[in-house]
Amino acid sequence: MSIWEFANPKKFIATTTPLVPWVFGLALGCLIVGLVWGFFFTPEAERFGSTVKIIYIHVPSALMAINAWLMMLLASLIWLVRRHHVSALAARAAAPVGLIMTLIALITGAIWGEPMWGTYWAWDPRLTSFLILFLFYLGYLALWSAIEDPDTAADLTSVLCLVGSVFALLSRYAVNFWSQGLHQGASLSLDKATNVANVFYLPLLVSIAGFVLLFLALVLLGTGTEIRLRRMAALTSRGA
Amino acid sequence: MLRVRDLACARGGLPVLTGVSFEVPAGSALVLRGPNGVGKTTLLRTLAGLQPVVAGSIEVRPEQTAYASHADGVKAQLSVAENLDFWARIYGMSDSEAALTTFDLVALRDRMAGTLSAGQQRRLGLARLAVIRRDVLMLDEPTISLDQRSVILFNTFLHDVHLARGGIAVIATHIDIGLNAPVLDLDPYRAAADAPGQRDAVFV
Amino acid sequence: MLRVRDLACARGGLPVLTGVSFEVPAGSALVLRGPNGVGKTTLLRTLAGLQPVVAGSIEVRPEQTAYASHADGVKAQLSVAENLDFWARIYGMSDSEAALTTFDLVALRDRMAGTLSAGQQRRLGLARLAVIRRDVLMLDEPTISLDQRSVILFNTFLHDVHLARGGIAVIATHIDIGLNAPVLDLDPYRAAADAPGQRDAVFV
Amino acid sequence: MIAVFIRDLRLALRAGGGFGLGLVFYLIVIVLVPFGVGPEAAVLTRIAPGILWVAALLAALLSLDRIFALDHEDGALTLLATAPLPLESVALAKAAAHWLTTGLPLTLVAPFLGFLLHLDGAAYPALILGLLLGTPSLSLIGTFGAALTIGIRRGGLLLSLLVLPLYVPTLIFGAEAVRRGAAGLNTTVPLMLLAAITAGALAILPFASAYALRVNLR
Amino acid sequence: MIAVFIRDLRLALRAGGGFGLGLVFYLIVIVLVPFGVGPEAAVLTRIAPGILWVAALLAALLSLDRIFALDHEDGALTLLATAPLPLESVALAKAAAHWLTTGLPLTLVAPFLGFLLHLDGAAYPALILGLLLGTPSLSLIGTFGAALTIGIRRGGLLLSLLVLPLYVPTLIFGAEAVRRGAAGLNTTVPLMLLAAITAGALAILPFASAYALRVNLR
Ligand code: HEM
Ligand SMILES: Nc1ncnc2c1ncn2[C@@H]1O[C@H](COP(=O)(O)OP(=O)(O)OP(=O)(O)O)[C@@H](O)[C@H]1O
Ligand SMILES: Nc1ncnc2c1ncn2[C@@H]1O[C@H](COP(=O)(O)OP(=O)(O)OP(=O)(O)O)[C@@H](O)[C@H]1O
Ligand SMILES: [Mg+2]
Ligand SMILES: [Mg+2]
Repeated sequence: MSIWEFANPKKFIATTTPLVPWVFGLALGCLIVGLVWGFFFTPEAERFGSTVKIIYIHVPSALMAINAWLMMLLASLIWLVRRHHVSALAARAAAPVGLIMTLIALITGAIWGEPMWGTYWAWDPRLTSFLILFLFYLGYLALWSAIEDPDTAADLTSVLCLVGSVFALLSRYAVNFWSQGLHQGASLSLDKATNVANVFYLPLLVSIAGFVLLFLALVLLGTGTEIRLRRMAALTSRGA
Repeated sequence: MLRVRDLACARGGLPVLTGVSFEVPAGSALVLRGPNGVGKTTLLRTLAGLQPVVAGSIEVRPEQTAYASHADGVKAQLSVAENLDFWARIYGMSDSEAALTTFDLVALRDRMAGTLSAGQQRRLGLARLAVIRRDVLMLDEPTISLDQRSVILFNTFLHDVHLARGGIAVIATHIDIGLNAPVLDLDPYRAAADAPGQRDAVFV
Repeated sequence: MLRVRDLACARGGLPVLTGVSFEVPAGSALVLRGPNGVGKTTLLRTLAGLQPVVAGSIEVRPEQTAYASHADGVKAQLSVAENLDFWARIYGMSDSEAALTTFDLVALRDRMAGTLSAGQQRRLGLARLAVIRRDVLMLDEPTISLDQRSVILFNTFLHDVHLARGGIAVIATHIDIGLNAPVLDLDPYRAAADAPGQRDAVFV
Repeated sequence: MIAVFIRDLRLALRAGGGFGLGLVFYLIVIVLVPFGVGPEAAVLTRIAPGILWVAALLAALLSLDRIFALDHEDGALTLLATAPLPLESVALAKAAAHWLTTGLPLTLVAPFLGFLLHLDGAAYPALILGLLLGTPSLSLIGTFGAALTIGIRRGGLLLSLLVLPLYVPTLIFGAEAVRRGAAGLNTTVPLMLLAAITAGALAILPFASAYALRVNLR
Repeated sequence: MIAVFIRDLRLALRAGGGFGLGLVFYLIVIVLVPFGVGPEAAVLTRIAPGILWVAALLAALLSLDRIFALDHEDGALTLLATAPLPLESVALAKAAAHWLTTGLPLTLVAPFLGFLLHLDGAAYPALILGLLLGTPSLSLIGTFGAALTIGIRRGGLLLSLLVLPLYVPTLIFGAEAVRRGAAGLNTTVPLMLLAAITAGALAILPFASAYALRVNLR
């Protein structure tokens, strides 16, 4: 059986509806474990202080903020090429989640910035590119909500997502070009040397897993709702 | 030759018409009738390729069809002549003069289109059709707010110029515009609410 | 009672009509005819007080006149009912229900006005007149793109509701809409180019 | 009058009505400035008061052309002119609706944006109070400008041309108030002046707008 | 294609066509900034490159909604869609017309406005060259945004929300070039990048715009 079967709304609903609670449960589990572990069972980091623990929310949300957009990009492509309604709706469902993740990354980052850099906000490249990402999410959602006809909206937002991704990348480099930041680089790389010590690292991975699962659950839920709404629309229009 | 085989079309995600079939041989016209909201405009837009075909088939050379409705793309800030010349160039035609005379617009040629009366503007919209010389015309209520004289101008253009040239015309109208052309009433072809063409059918 | 004494009116700085005189007693209608561009719309706009009187006089209670034309202020993003309710509130009227039934819009009451067909939108525009209940109506080609049934709806409204209430109606139209009302042809009243109303007359 | 007000609000909240977009525009302009002038916090702190006000002006400006143009295009304005309510109150209702959908939201988000521009902490009260007192005048002036330009299709640019110079006093006193706040000086004088401008606009402009409307509809 | 181009130019030059208004808007924004941030020459010199570019962005932005919306409202776009020329070239022609009526004039007046903001003398070549290379991309991106929003009446604000984030790279490189020029540094890199963006936009966006148009006209 091919995954395209899930592109059939009915099949999608049938398969995912029972899954959603489990995914939610799993996500919650990972989050609780990861966060509690991270917050209470990791040593105070020298020169970081206890504020470092915000990393357990900050990094996962930051990662998900980016990955959500990538997922939307993929879904948009699928919709444009194969016209599977589910993928269009999935993209739509992912957008608000991505928006929230971006916000969380920004806010936790800002909170963290206070102790670390002595300022809540700095025009650091990575922070700034997140601000831009935030704007892209806003525009994408605004376009969705501005157009009545759902298929038209799906097409237009998909094109926007494609073009937007190109320009988002461009901006990322432009921003680096424009200011050299205080923000530390990605440390989830494999070579241990640059890594944060293991004690911080493992719970971080767990809570990242938690965020991924949470994102998955929310997207499944959102897509399901969208599908049900469309079905209701269809049935009422037949009744009328 | 325009051949339509049980065509279905939809508007705003709702099925509007189903099983429409007709043929219009070269050099002849067809008049569409039917109550408000039955789907005349929708059908014409579909025939002109402005919206997707839900089911059935349309046999026509698409590059030869032109669609004209109330909104006839007249630019208020351009003069009558400028408006026509623009479309002439777009369609690679040379002279818009003939059209001006056909629709008695010579006197108004340098008036800004925005300052024309309702009927004069309609005449300009029709003159556009004379300029672009497509073989298949889809006309949505072409004679709206035209006086009797202008209606006759339109009919003579249609018969002596367009149809005479072997053209085809499908015309939606409510008022009798004195064409001796076959009439197709769309009322029988109304689509049921669950007919094909419903936007969200896949979801049910 | 609407009394017009040799009225002159202009449009776009050019004199259009001169010496127009007529009376419309309460409870009766007048149909304006004339070729495109003769000045029907201009006259109606002048009577409705939308443009200045060049010469002559109009006797009518201005606060009781309402003007309706092709552009009938329908908001595409509002539903049919919302559109009517808005005007009802503006004119301090209570019920838009009656109007909905009069023009057979009940089925469409919750449709966004933008998604109506041409004729359905026209019906909505007319329903507005039923809602605001003015005594003197200036109607510019009210039956455009209406099917026969809707034209009859309009006529019944005009006779049995508006005129029966002692209202007055001046209607510009090109097509015969089956009203038994006196007809005024405006052709004889065309203004000469140097008639009063020319914008820059003072400079000559 | 209430009816017009309510309808305008409803239209603004409908799809494509563009509510909240004024906000986003405000946000974007604020974000663009550092890209232009560079990331140094010191510079940003210095120009924050001015930029915050200029951006607010522009955000208010962009939604002006909706005030009358739509009603004019579809003929609703002609009908309102023949309706039994004074055009003055139509103008007032529309100005009020515009403020509620633009000026007020701008006032509410301004603090967060001040934050992005490293605005001095002491300046926030003056910023919020200033916008609260100043933005109504922006809507009133804008309504007047919109009334002047309804004749012109898509006259958005011409509109901004007419309106922006009229915004200058509001801008000057508004920005001044914020700068004084940042400098820890007394801000009552500029704030009083802002309130005065708004009061004056409220007293005069609805009538001017109504007159402009009548001329345009003639 | 030429026909569309010429017609758009003619329409822009006609009354209410809004040619030159972009310029005046540019001028006004530039003039407003000193009212906001205060008259100190040092500060102005410092922020001039950024402000000049941000204002140019906004000026280009304001005329975008004219690109397609008018043709959509009066049905001309529908007719063009059925006309024997690809929508891609329609989009391209309109972008070209927009640049010629907005981008080019902006480029030509920018030096004088730089003067108002006490822009460093050494920065002028970079300013002019940068705008010359950068503004075409603004028109192309804007055309794409306009094509997305034709369905929405008066979608001007939504348009700006969609377009401004796409303008960010152009803005950054453009302003950077001017700042380097002012600092007497080498400006080739940012200018090259600007040219690259424009070239890329020219290669991709007309097709994206045409697709959006087809969807909207469906
Ligand atoms: C204010 C907004 C901020 C945003 C949008 C932001 C964004 C990000 C992003 C995108 C990542 C990338 C995760 C990855 O690539 O691995 C990240 C990770 C990280 N951020 Fe931030 N950050 C912000 C503020 C801060 C602040 C103030 C600090 C404090 C020093 C900080 C410290 C870190 C650390 C230590 C990581 C983990 C290392 C890594 O995996 O990259 N961030 N942040
Ligand atoms: N906005 C305008 N500016 C300048 N002249 C105009 C304007 N509108 C109409 N005219 C001219 O005024 C004259 C009268 O126009 P009007 O619209 O009253 O004619 P009409 O009788 O309504 O014609 P129709 O039957 O086509 O509606 C016409 O010659 C027309 O060209
Ligand atoms: N934009 C739209 N969105 C949704 N539904 C629409 C839209 N336009 C028309 N409809 C609906 O589609 C049906 C057919 O409309 P259409 O305009 O084809 O009718 P018509 O025969 O042209 O009517 P008329 O004679 O009044 O022009 C109508 O029920 C109408 O309500
Ligand atoms: Mg129709
Ligand atoms: Mg008329």
